[in-house]
Amino acid sequence: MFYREAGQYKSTYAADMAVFPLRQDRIGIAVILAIAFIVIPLTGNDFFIASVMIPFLVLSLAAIGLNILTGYTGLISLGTAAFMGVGAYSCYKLTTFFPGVNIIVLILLSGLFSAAIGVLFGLPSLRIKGFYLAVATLAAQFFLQWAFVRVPWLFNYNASGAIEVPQRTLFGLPITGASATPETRYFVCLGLVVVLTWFASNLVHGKLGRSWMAVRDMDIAAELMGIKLLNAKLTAFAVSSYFAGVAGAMMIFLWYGGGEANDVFTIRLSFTILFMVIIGGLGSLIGSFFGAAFLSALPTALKFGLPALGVPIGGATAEHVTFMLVGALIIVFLIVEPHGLARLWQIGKQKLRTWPFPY
Amino acid sequence: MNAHSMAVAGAPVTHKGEVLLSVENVSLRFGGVKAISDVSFDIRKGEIRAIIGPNGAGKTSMLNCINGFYHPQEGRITYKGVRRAKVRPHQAAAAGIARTFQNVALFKGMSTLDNIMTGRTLKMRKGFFWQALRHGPAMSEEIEHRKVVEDIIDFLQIQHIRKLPVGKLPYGLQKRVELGRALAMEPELLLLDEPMAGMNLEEKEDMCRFILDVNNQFGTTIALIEHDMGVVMDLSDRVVVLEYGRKIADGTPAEVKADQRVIDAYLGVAH
Amino acid sequence: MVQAPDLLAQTIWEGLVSGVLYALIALGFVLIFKASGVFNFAQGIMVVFAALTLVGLYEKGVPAFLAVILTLGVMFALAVTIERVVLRPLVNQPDIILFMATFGITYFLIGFGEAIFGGNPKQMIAEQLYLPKGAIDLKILGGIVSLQKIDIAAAIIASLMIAVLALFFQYTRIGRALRAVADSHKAALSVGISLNQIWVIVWFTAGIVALITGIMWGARSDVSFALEIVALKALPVLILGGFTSIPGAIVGGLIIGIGEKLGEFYWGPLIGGGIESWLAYFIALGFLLFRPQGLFGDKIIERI
Amino acid sequence: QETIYFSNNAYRTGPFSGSGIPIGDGMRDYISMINERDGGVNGVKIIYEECETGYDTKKSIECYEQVKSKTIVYSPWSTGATLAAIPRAHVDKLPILSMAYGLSASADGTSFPWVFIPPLTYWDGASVMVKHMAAELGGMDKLKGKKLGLIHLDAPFGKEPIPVLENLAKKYGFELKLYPVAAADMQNQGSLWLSIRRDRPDFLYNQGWGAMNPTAVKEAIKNNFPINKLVGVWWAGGDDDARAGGAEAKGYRSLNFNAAGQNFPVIQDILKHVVDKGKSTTPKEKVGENLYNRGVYNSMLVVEAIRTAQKLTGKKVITPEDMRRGLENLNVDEARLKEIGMAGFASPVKVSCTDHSGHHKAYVAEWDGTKWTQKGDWIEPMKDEVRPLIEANAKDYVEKAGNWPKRTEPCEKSS
Amino acid sequence: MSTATIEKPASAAATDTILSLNNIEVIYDHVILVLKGVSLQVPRKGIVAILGANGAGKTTTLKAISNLLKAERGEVTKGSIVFDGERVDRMSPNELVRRGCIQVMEGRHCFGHLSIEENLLTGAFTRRDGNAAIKRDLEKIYELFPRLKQRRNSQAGYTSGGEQQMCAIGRAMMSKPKMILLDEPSMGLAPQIVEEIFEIVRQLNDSEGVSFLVAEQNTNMALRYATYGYIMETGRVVMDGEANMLRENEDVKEFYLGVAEGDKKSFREVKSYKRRKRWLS
Ligand SMILES: Nc1ncnc2c1ncn2[C@@H]1O[C@H](COP(=O)(O)OP(=O)(O)OP(=O)(O)O)[C@@H](O)[C@H]1O
Ligand SMILES: Nc1ncnc2c1ncn2[C@@H]1O[C@H](COP(=O)(O)OP(=O)(O)OP(=O)(O)O)[C@@H](O)[C@H]1O
Ligand SMILES: [Mg+2]
Ligand SMILES: [Mg+2]
Repeated sequence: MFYREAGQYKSTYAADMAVFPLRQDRIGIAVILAIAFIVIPLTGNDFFIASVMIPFLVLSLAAIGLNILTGYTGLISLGTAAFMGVGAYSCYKLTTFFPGVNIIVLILLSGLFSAAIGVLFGLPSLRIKGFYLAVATLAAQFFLQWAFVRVPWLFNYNASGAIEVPQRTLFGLPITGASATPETRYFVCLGLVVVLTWFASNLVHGKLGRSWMAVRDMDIAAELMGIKLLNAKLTAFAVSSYFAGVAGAMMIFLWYGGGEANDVFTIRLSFTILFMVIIGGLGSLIGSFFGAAFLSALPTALKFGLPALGVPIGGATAEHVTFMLVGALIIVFLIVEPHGLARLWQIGKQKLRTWPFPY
Repeated sequence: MNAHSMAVAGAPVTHKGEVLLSVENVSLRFGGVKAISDVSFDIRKGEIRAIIGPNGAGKTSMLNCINGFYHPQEGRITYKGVRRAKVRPHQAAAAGIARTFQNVALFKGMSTLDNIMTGRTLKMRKGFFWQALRHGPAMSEEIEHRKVVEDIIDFLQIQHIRKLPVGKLPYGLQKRVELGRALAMEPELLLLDEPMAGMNLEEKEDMCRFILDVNNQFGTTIALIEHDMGVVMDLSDRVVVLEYGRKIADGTPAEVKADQRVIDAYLGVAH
Repeated sequence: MVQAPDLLAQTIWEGLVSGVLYALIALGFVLIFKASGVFNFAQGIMVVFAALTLVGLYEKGVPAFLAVILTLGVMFALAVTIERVVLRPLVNQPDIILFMATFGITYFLIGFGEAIFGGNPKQMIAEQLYLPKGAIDLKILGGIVSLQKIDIAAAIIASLMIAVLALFFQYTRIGRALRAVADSHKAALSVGISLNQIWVIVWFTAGIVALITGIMWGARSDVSFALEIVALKALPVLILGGFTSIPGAIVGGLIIGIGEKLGEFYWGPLIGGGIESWLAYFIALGFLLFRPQGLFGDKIIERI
Repeated sequence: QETIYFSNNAYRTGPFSGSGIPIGDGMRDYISMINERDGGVNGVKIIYEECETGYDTKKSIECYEQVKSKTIVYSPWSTGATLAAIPRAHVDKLPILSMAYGLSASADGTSFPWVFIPPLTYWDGASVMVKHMAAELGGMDKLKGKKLGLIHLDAPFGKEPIPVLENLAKKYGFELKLYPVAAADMQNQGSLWLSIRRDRPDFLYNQGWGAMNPTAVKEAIKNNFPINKLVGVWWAGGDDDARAGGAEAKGYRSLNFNAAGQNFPVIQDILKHVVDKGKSTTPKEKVGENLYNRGVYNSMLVVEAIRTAQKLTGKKVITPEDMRRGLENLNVDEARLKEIGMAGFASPVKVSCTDHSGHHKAYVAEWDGTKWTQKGDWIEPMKDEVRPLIEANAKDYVEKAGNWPKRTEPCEKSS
Repeated sequence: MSTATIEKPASAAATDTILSLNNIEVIYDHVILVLKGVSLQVPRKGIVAILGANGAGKTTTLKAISNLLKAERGEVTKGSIVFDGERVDRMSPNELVRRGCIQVMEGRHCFGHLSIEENLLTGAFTRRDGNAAIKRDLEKIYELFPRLKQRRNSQAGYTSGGEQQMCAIGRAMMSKPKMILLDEPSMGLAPQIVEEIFEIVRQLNDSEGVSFLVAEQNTNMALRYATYGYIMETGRVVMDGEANMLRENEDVKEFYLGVAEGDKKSFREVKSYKRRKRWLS
């Protein structure tokens, strides 16, 4: 009963084509944003913001990127981490070349580089399909990872072999570097994620998004509708890698505050993000957030939460338990709803609609 | 039909006459299998052209050749007077050839609306950045095409499933959506592969209605594969009959129905 | 280029050996993929799990061969559990979903395994299993080419298994059923193939393969959770050989193995070495551009 | 009852737990022993907690955020974690103790007042290796024309020794060959060892980690490379690393700065007061293993630093700031080592205001088939080689970092 | 020609039913209610037809019987299904096939990568009566569908729509079932073949006593061969009766047989879209 579209008639197509046609949805989004922008910064402690929220946001962005490729266009990629790496390193180079330019601008620009690389490694997708395509992206993963170590120019010949994040400020207060407080970094992340998510949702609801999905669902038919497969796939790669790149730059500059590829942008990360996308819901932007929350925030919460809750385990045991729990939960959720948490969410709303009747 | 859907019709209504597409001595092999061997026929502007024949005769393959999904080893296909060597499917689409499929080939993950909207892809021009913003030009373009699509939806009377994902619609409706998707391309030549398979009488009648309307009002030329003789005989202007990839008859329904070879090969006990 | 023929020979031999060892891992993936269309992310951890169980039991004082038997028992139990708990409820779901599920399994096994066996590395009981030690040194080509006995053993075992499995899949009733399941769960159900039974069979077989893989790789370094990383090596092999082809696994393995060894050995130094990590994928990519379904994989059917 | 809280990043899980477990045990048991035997440091009990990282930088950072407000010193236990923590620590004013790992440049106390890297850095290690090589050959002049191969993990940690070795190679005219091992290929070094067979280096220095080390030992044996010419960095000196090679591994060597074995008073005390009392999960036979003792050594540094801090400040319960002073004035001389039952267990350690490492002696340990034994005596690193590099890199780091906080902390008169 | 079947006394059917559904209800995805209480019986050795528009729930009904619903996240929430004297609504599909009830699914689900022959052989998976028998039946199938014999070695995925349909039906027959659930057998088949298929149905029914439950759009055919018929609409059975009785019914005539007022009218005459009111709803 709470959740009714009854009585909400769309007088214009514009209204009907809005991303959230239902009033309840719009309210919901407003509430979420309010919480994100006001409540969390006010209530959350440093640990929560720095180790739960920021990672969650960054990984969500990466997941959105991959979702565009895998969820919407149906191309599996195991190279996400590498593309994130490209973003991070290009951002680092940009900061050294243009110390004057605002770091946020640079972060946004660095995405373009990974987009370019993404397109390059996307080219085989024309001929290679399904899991086989993974090889192209895996090649990207391992080759780039190797290059990140091998080309000292990329990390400015630092003896540490890692990116050392310089301090940069916005309106006078530092947003990168050690003296940037978790709150400020959080706000920057949040801002970027919100804006980019908005772009993403515009794209997937428009012509481009439809072509992507068409290619995903039945590429032959899509081509017979006049969709050029190459264009569709490559745009998908470009956009996806752009998001990944920005996420990567954020990861190093706003979250890790320094680090090196072999340590951060590993194949494991690539897999993790893929799994975020799947468990969250292929072809669903909200799903990407759910997925990130599930695979990034949940383990952290469990690990530090269980002992806090007085579960008498610590250190290694807590880790083992966490692993087992997360593993089990993944399976449980898949069984409950194979199409991911996003679908679960929808069904929930469905039930609310017909509530109190079962159907 | 109302003004809108007349607007939909790209091609003006023309009297049946000049040849729109001609197939000459086409042969198609898959390894050992001869799917089509040396078949020739033509399709005139504005007519309904039926292709019939027993299973595995090469009907679908023929359509696939026409819109460039298969490439025949021999023979040539001329469309609108131009002979096209090795045309790619999306080129065929751009040239105004639309198509429905024997085993429904809808985009299962998408809603009816989006499915039909994809039919408009070729007609939408706004660039990437406008789409990213989804305001101004991009939005007005979306709306404009949405109008067209809504007309098609009304025309096919599938308003009620507008927002549903097509994957789980019953078979008959899926076929209808597929027709809608093809119509959205405002084609000059419409290829229908067994549009009425798995429909009951009532639905077949509706489908016939749609086909006839499309043909009359938009002047769309139609090539139709169908196993229901009733339908074929009533709708089509001319019929070509294939068997084992060979053409065994070509003519008006009446002629074809009378043809003994056709009866033996296909119709069986004449109804 | 060939200034030292003996080294060239040795390189090729090394390539062959690692090829065989890659093939072993790949085989595990292929089995499950072929018989259920699932890309089994858990294969790597299954290798670790099997090896640890074996060694763990031995350290508990169980005689080596009995330990092997018991380990097989454990792997069977594992197969049954996975079928009951994971696969059965997920019947007829898209492959990618099952792929995800296997990730869940991986996570669980990591936690579970470490909880039981602890993280510290163990020694593989190669001698106790009468795996040959030492090497045969051939004095040829103006140098010595040394062939490790254990590698030879690995090669023989792997080839045997692959041959047997390939025949099984192609010519037996069960084999046919397995391929049917891979094609379409729904249709397989409708003709009365019992997915449950089929899945237990393949996952158990994959378990056996995992054990053998574990023994062979464990003998090369030691048995620890790091071994899981090795599983990644199977990916290019799989893709090159074709996900659905058992012979593909071995052929792909050999091509990758020899290719990357030669590459690393001769061109590696030119660009700073360590290229082995990605060379494999480029080799695979090269082949794929000509055969998108891998060397021996089933052709992807495109028909409308 | 007053207490001091000390949290340690442990990695008892994950692919590197093989070394993480003994190290963690050693650290924990020493602290427990201090608490049990002496009732803490000057009567202040030390609360030791572990934050599990699984050797994953992401989790290490979480741990940092988790403990930064509680612990008196942060012990990162991985290079990645150290690098990520260094900038933060200078803002949060939390001392970092990265014992012989982490960022070599951080040995420069003027630029990195909050980071400590005793008793020596990887660069010192590399120079010790060269000295050892010379000793084996019979004199520095004999180095000319020889070949030294460096097997290293293809990551910053692995590449650490390269600059120093390159300089020394130039200086003493020996040739340096690099053999990188990708993280994914740690157990798969076939082709690498083929190259070694081709190049026939006279010595191999293994800057390796985790599963890479046992594999290297086995491969060396397999390719019949003289095992006593293969020398590992101290992290390649785990008992399991050597054990993997079986009998043939006898003679495998690795640098070391702590003694292995049980026959030291300190270890005996641990057995007496902790292990035998069942107050530890460590299996008795593991006590005294090389990495276990290294854990003990690390905890010893912590405890001694606390003592020093207490002495300097006159407080009993100290703050991170005090701990920093304690670490900076750490001075464990022979006498002190004897007092704490570590005579011959380690060489004296002294850290100064400017020198946060001390560049202290290391020795070459040799595997006798069952345990690690000391081979030859303690070797002084080439401080004069290392120090300039350190200052240069520290400067470079500070410049690139933008406005790196200037050192405000005063140096003690004493140091 | 159709008289042959009508002979079968309905009374016999009533006494001995092989399959009976009692008021079953089916829900997909926990929310979509599709079958709202369907009951039907199939007499032993009977041929029963389910008629109805698209989306009426025919396929769902058949899947409910053969227990393939679970695979689509649908479930039978109410009612019971009894086959050959035992309840089967909790039984796994393969057990059901063993007991002799097999379904031919709508829209040709062949194993694309297997050859036609292998497809047919998988049909015999549950059989235990030795290869010789299986070979014999295989030949039988090839006699019935010569087209399949020609394409026996080509991958099913590449065969034409009709060929796949034949393959699917043949595959079901390979399992020597007591009862076959046919879903839209005539779809996409040439008229001749449709005739043949229904002739085959009758043969099997007469000679081997196989019972059939056929969901069919081609009402003409269905009622010509069936003994009894059910008409479904939006998840309910709205009408049932002896086939010949149904054939006489005016509504059925108009809406399903298209022989209103005696003579069949051309499709061209159909001027307005029929949007008639249903029996109920
Ligand atoms: N891609 C392909 N590879 C191999 N053989 C093919 C392929 N496409 C079609 N064929 C074969 O060509 C012949 C004609 O197929 P086609 O689909 O055109 O028949 P059809 O006339 O459409 O039959 P139906 O009425 O049953 O659809 C069939 O025997 C089929 O097996
Ligand atoms: N997997 C599913 N999930 C949700 N709804 C479904 C699913 N399958 C079918 N439905 C719905 O159930 C209703 C009945 O479908 P069903 O396929 O049984 O009808 P039908 O009589 O077989 O139609 P047709 O004659 O087109 O085959 C339809 O409205 C359809 O939308
Ligand atoms: Mg066809
Ligand atoms: Mg149906």
